[in-house]
Amino acid sequence: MAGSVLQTANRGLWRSVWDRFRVPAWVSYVLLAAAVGVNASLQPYFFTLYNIQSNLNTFVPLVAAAVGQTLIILGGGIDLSLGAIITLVDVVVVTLMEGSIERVPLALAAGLLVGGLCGLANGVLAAYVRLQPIVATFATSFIWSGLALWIMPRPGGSVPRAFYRGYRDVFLGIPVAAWIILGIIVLWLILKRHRVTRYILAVGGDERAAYATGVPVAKAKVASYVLGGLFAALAGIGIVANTASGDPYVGGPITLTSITAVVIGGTRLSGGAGGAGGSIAGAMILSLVGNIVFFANVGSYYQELINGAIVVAALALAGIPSLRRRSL
Amino acid sequence: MPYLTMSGVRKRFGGVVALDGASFAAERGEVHALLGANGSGKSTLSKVLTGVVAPDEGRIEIDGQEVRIRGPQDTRKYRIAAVYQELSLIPQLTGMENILLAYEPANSLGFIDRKGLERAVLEVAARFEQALGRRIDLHRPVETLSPGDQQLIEAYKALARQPEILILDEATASLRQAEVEALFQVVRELRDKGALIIFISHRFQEVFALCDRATVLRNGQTVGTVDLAGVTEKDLVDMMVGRGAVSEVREAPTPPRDDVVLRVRGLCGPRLQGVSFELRAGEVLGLGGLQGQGQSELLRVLFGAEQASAGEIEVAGRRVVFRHPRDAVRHGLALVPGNRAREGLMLGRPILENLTIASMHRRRRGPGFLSARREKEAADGAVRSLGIKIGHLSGPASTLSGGNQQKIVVGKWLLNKPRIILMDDPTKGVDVGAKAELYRFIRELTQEGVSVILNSSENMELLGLSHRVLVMYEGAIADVLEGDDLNENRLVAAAMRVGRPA
Amino acid sequence: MGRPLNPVLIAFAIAVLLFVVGELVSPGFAAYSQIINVLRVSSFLGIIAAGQTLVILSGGEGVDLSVGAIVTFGAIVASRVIDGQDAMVLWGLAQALAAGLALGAVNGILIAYLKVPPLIMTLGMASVVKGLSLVYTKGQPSGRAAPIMVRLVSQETVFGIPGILWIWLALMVALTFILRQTTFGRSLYAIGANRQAAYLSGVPVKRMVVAVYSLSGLLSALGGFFFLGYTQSVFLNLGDRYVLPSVAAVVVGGTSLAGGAGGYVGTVVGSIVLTVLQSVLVTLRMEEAGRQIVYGIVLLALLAAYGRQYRLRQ
Amino acid sequence: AQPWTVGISNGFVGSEWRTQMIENFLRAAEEYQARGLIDRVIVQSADVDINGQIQQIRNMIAAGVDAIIINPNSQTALDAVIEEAAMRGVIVIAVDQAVTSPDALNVVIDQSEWARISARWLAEQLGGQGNIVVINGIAGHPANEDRWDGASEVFASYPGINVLTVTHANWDQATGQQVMANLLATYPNIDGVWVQDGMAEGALRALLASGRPLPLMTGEARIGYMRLWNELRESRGFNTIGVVNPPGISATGLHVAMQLLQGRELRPEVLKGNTLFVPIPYAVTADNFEEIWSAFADYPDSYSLDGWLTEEEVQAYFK
Ligand SMILES: Nc1ncnc2c1ncn2[C@@H]1O[C@H](COP(=O)(O)OP(=O)(O)OP(=O)(O)O)[C@@H](O)[C@H]1O
Ligand SMILES: Nc1ncnc2c1ncn2[C@@H]1O[C@H](COP(=O)(O)OP(=O)(O)OP(=O)(O)O)[C@@H](O)[C@H]1O
Ligand SMILES: [Mg+2]
Ligand SMILES: [Mg+2]
Repeated sequence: MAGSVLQTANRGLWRSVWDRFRVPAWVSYVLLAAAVGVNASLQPYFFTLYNIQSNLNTFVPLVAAAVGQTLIILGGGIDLSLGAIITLVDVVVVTLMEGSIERVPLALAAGLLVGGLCGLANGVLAAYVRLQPIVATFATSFIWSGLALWIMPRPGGSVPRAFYRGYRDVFLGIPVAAWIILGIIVLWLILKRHRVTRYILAVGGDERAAYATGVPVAKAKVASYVLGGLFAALAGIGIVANTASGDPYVGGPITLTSITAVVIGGTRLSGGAGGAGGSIAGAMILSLVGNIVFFANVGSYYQELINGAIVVAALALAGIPSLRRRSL
Repeated sequence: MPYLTMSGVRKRFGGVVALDGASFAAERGEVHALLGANGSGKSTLSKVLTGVVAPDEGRIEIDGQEVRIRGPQDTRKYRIAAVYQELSLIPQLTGMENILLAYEPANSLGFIDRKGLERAVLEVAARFEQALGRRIDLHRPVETLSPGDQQLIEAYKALARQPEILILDEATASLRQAEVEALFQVVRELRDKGALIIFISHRFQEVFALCDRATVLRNGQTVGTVDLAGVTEKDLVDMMVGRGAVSEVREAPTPPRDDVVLRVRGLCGPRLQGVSFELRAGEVLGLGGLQGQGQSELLRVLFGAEQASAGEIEVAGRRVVFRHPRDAVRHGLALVPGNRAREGLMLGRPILENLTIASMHRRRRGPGFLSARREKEAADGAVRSLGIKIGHLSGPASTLSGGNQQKIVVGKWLLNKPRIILMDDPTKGVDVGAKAELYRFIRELTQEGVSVILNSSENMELLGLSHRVLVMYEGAIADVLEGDDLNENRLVAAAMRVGRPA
Repeated sequence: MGRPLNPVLIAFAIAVLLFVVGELVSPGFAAYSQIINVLRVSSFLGIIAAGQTLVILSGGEGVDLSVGAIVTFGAIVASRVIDGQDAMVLWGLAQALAAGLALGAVNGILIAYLKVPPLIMTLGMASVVKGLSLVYTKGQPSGRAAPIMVRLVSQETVFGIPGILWIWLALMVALTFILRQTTFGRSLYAIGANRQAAYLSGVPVKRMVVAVYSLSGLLSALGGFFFLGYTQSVFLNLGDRYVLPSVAAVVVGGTSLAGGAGGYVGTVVGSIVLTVLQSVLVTLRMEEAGRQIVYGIVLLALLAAYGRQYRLRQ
Repeated sequence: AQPWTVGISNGFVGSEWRTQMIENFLRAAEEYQARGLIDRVIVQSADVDINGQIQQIRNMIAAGVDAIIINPNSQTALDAVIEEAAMRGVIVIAVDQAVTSPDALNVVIDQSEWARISARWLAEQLGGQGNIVVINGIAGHPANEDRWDGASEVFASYPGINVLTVTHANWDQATGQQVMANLLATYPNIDGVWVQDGMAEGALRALLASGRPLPLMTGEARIGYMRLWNELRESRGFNTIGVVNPPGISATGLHVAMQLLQGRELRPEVLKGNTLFVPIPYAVTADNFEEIWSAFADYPDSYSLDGWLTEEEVQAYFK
């Protein structure tokens, strides 16, 4: 029977006609520029050091989470437990720091390890146990948040002052948070040149074809979740620096926001196409929308509505260029 | 001792026995054809060799050593590569990225050596480009390439793996004549260097042109291996399907009636430039020319699946505008699309639903209620009249062989009693037996006054079935062949625009 | 390996098993009245997950994350209109359903015609609807359920079964019939299994997509209406609890997230499984952290029992 | 500089209590506006995560507020941004939920004491004897933990009170209803239910649906609950308690902020660390029910009984 054995392979192809929603990456940069423009015009002191710094400080966790989510989505997966991983990392890092600067390296290493291990578990469930990622990670999210609650039954812990002050500092005239975001971008650029990213893209593009080609599919999937978990750990560490404390509920809402950022940034939810650059822009756009609503003086009952409406409108607008490229 | 031996290979997919103790043996330095009807197990046998399919039983020896292939990653060691029937390209990746996927040159940390990759890819591409006389853009995502170019990239990909054993599973299905030649040239070079090439095709001309020996499969078992120098096409067909069932393409078609059922004037659209023609009742109108000259687009526009930018369509004397295939269906049109898995079938759904989906509105009661009994009767009718071989109507369509799947795609329209059937390469990848049945069927339909527009990549099929052939070139009708002009020379000449000012 | 077991049957067996475990842990858990109670609570999830089932069946990465917000909005509308008066129940129901339908239609239109990915579209819609609820109520929802709604949910009828369960049963029968024996159902499976083939067979793909999301909105509002009969008063995060569980119920019931395969009976069983599991966990004397971990692990075990995907090597 | 700009940051809009809190704040601010002490009022009220609330606060700082009233999403996670605010001379008042930051002033009721009042009532009404079940809010949430600390301490002091189990219903009415139904199935002999806030109405509905005699239970001072209470106290002899947890705390917080802006200093003895505990207004019990109900019967169900300190009352805390 022609076409049946790799039949699912064809899904990847026909999707290209029908289901293709991919914001071209440049659209997200344009949107980002627009968001910055609108924000700056509404906000008198937008370009002051404090303001830029404080914005960047809040961007870091979502940016890192969005990059992690991007890698997972590129590989054809999705991680609904990302926020719970972030929480767990937050709690572990703060608990281990015990407020002493000497323990910071240990705590950060442990945080990365925890993030990586959670990612590993998710990856094994998706790749080897072959569960549907969206529900498997929904289930693991309970496990990670349960663990977080177990480790830190109520918010607290203390973070050395030097650590969170350092995060708010300026280094060589550029805010530390900006350095971190630059670091994340560089990390992505390095990863992009690595075989593993190519394999992740191949698996997300067409799993069966990738397998038939000799790509180590399961390993690539696991790698995508482990990398995702590591970036989630970075996000968790960013939150520790931003909040200077631990909280067993801190990460939850980041999960869905990170997915939105990824899509606004031009990565296709079905995997295989896109990149982290757009997601970083997407994360910033989402954060800036909050600012815009703030500085536009929207009445308090309308804030939620306007916020949501802007996001939906941005998605719809961003999607229009892709409508024109419908043919094969 | 042959270079490659496979013996006692068994594979069962759920209830379907794909391979039933098949065996295969071939030497280095030969092109060995693997033949058989649809569903006889050719692709499965190939996939056992490339590790995609895990056999239930069987033994593989290469160079006298028993080998275990636990997955496609293992084939690297034995230098086995394949052009898969369904292609194995990653749509979003570029040609450059696809061709050496999983074989990228990289440093010890795993970072890809881009320069080295590019060099290696261009080297392979160069071997084709000479024979092809043109180059394919390797920096575009392959999904944006034409099906033919995708198939070529798949071939580049297999070649780039520097195989000792190369499998070509219907690797020519989407290729034009010149491209087939180019592929053959490269394959011959490879053979001359001592590689073993396994060639799977339903086109006998190609088999005889390229191969030295052939092994024939039937129902998952090996019927035998023959030297192609000593056999005829008919001998092979007998081996494949048992005695008797030979196609009778060249039987004079019944003449069409006079009434025009479809009139097209100045149709422009995606890849179409002012197409005009008339179609009469009971007529088979062929669409010829090189593949990719707008034939498929014409069918899609006629069917409302793509919008025309200019021009008029009249069905049975009335001007129509189809915004959706549903509109075309209401006017008695049907489309048998070119890629059945992608466009024709819902593989995971039951055969019954696949057969009834296009006509269920005819049988609905009230606000869309369907009677299970009447749906089943309808489906049974189609199965009977087309001689579709199925297990049970409630089994998923994916369990059927290619030929039977194709019959489902045709059968679903018959239930709708169409007046005009648009067929886009309906016998692509279909075996001789099924082809013959389809031809017979087209005849029967036209005798009842149904008209057919047939796009086909096989010239003999086109010539044998059509009353007239419209030869298309760059979206326009370049020539109309009828009567004595309906012969292969004229057809090829018209397609290549020989003897005409360009 | 033999034939794969029917996921609906496995899920059903697991529901029974959970009741047995519950009974062992705390006697009385599997008493008839408690079973009825668990079923009653499942019914709200089940009704909301009915729309989710349709959306997921329709394929194209279909998922509706706005169900929770629409449940709340439907309940808010119904409660304000009805305000405790039996006479206003139908009018309130009609308005709630109309609101749900309209919101769902917006989802559908943007997904079908502007190709916004469903997950993101409905997520955005959730915050828009939440905002609408705030604007509509000025943050203070008013009104309450009518006595007849309360009786429907709570009062026992034949065999001690409350009216809501009969309604749920009727919904199950009706939806199963629609899925199997109508052109709508056939078209739905068709677009879920292969949109392009469906389109080329004359199925109006986009209209189906719009219809499916509209129905999901409608069923969410219906769920909100019944849930109002249970809680009797509304609050602003009434429906939030249903968003991801509605997806989980569909998947636990054996419907594939890829679309085109599955059915509503599975979702019914899936809703029951998730609800019993929650109930069993409440009765366990355990720290909240432990409950969450157990919930996650049991869910994973369940999915591993039958929610596994194809092997790459065939 | 005078006139001042004040802001309120509320990171959760899912409850009516929060709406009432915002309204109280605005009403109090209007008076100051009329007197020319405040020129601009900024309200940030949306469902945001902790990061989002940090962003809200930073935006207010950037917009040049002089004082911020915060209902914090976390006890600890805002500490760093509060420090930023303090460094820029912004006065930060946390209401409803205390924060650990030494740079903020917490203006809150004592949640432990709030819980002790109803726990004590329950234990007394039971005569110090009996089995109770507990339905708490969100595990790990500081207010919840403070409350449970207070209540469990009370129950521990009554040896005859046996806590059968502690469950969590996330301060959600419907979850409270479901949890109560499950508890009823598991424990045949429940004498008392200790439950907080909106979950009480849900638990009560589950109790009613069970058809069993109503046990003693704690409740809340909200009109919806009181309406049920009013119906049941005669027909079923239902007895309960609602301790006011005032949304007006935001207004009290604003008054405190205004005093601070005007340069006045708190008397050190009213502070406990950086926290100013304001008195819990009152509790509704069978004794005063009738009187209160007659005054509030016309309010919407979502209205919480309220209370706040006036400007004069607040001034009493200052030097
Ligand atoms: N993945 C699969 N699942 C179920 N059945 C399968 C699968 N792959 C192949 N089959 C069945 O195995 C048999 C052999 O199929 P195979 O694809 O090897 O045939 P083929 O000789 O390549 O046919 P064709 O000429 O149509 O390509 C067919 O009956 C087919 O239906
Ligand atoms: N397989 C396909 N190939 C090309 N175009 C397609 C395909 N599927 C859908 N389209 C495009 O989508 C359009 C709408 O088709 P669809 O069946 O989805 O719409 P519909 O439900 O009839 O919508 P409407 O309500 O607008 O009529 C078609 O006009 C067609 O251009
Ligand atoms: Mg084949
Ligand atoms: Mg249409």
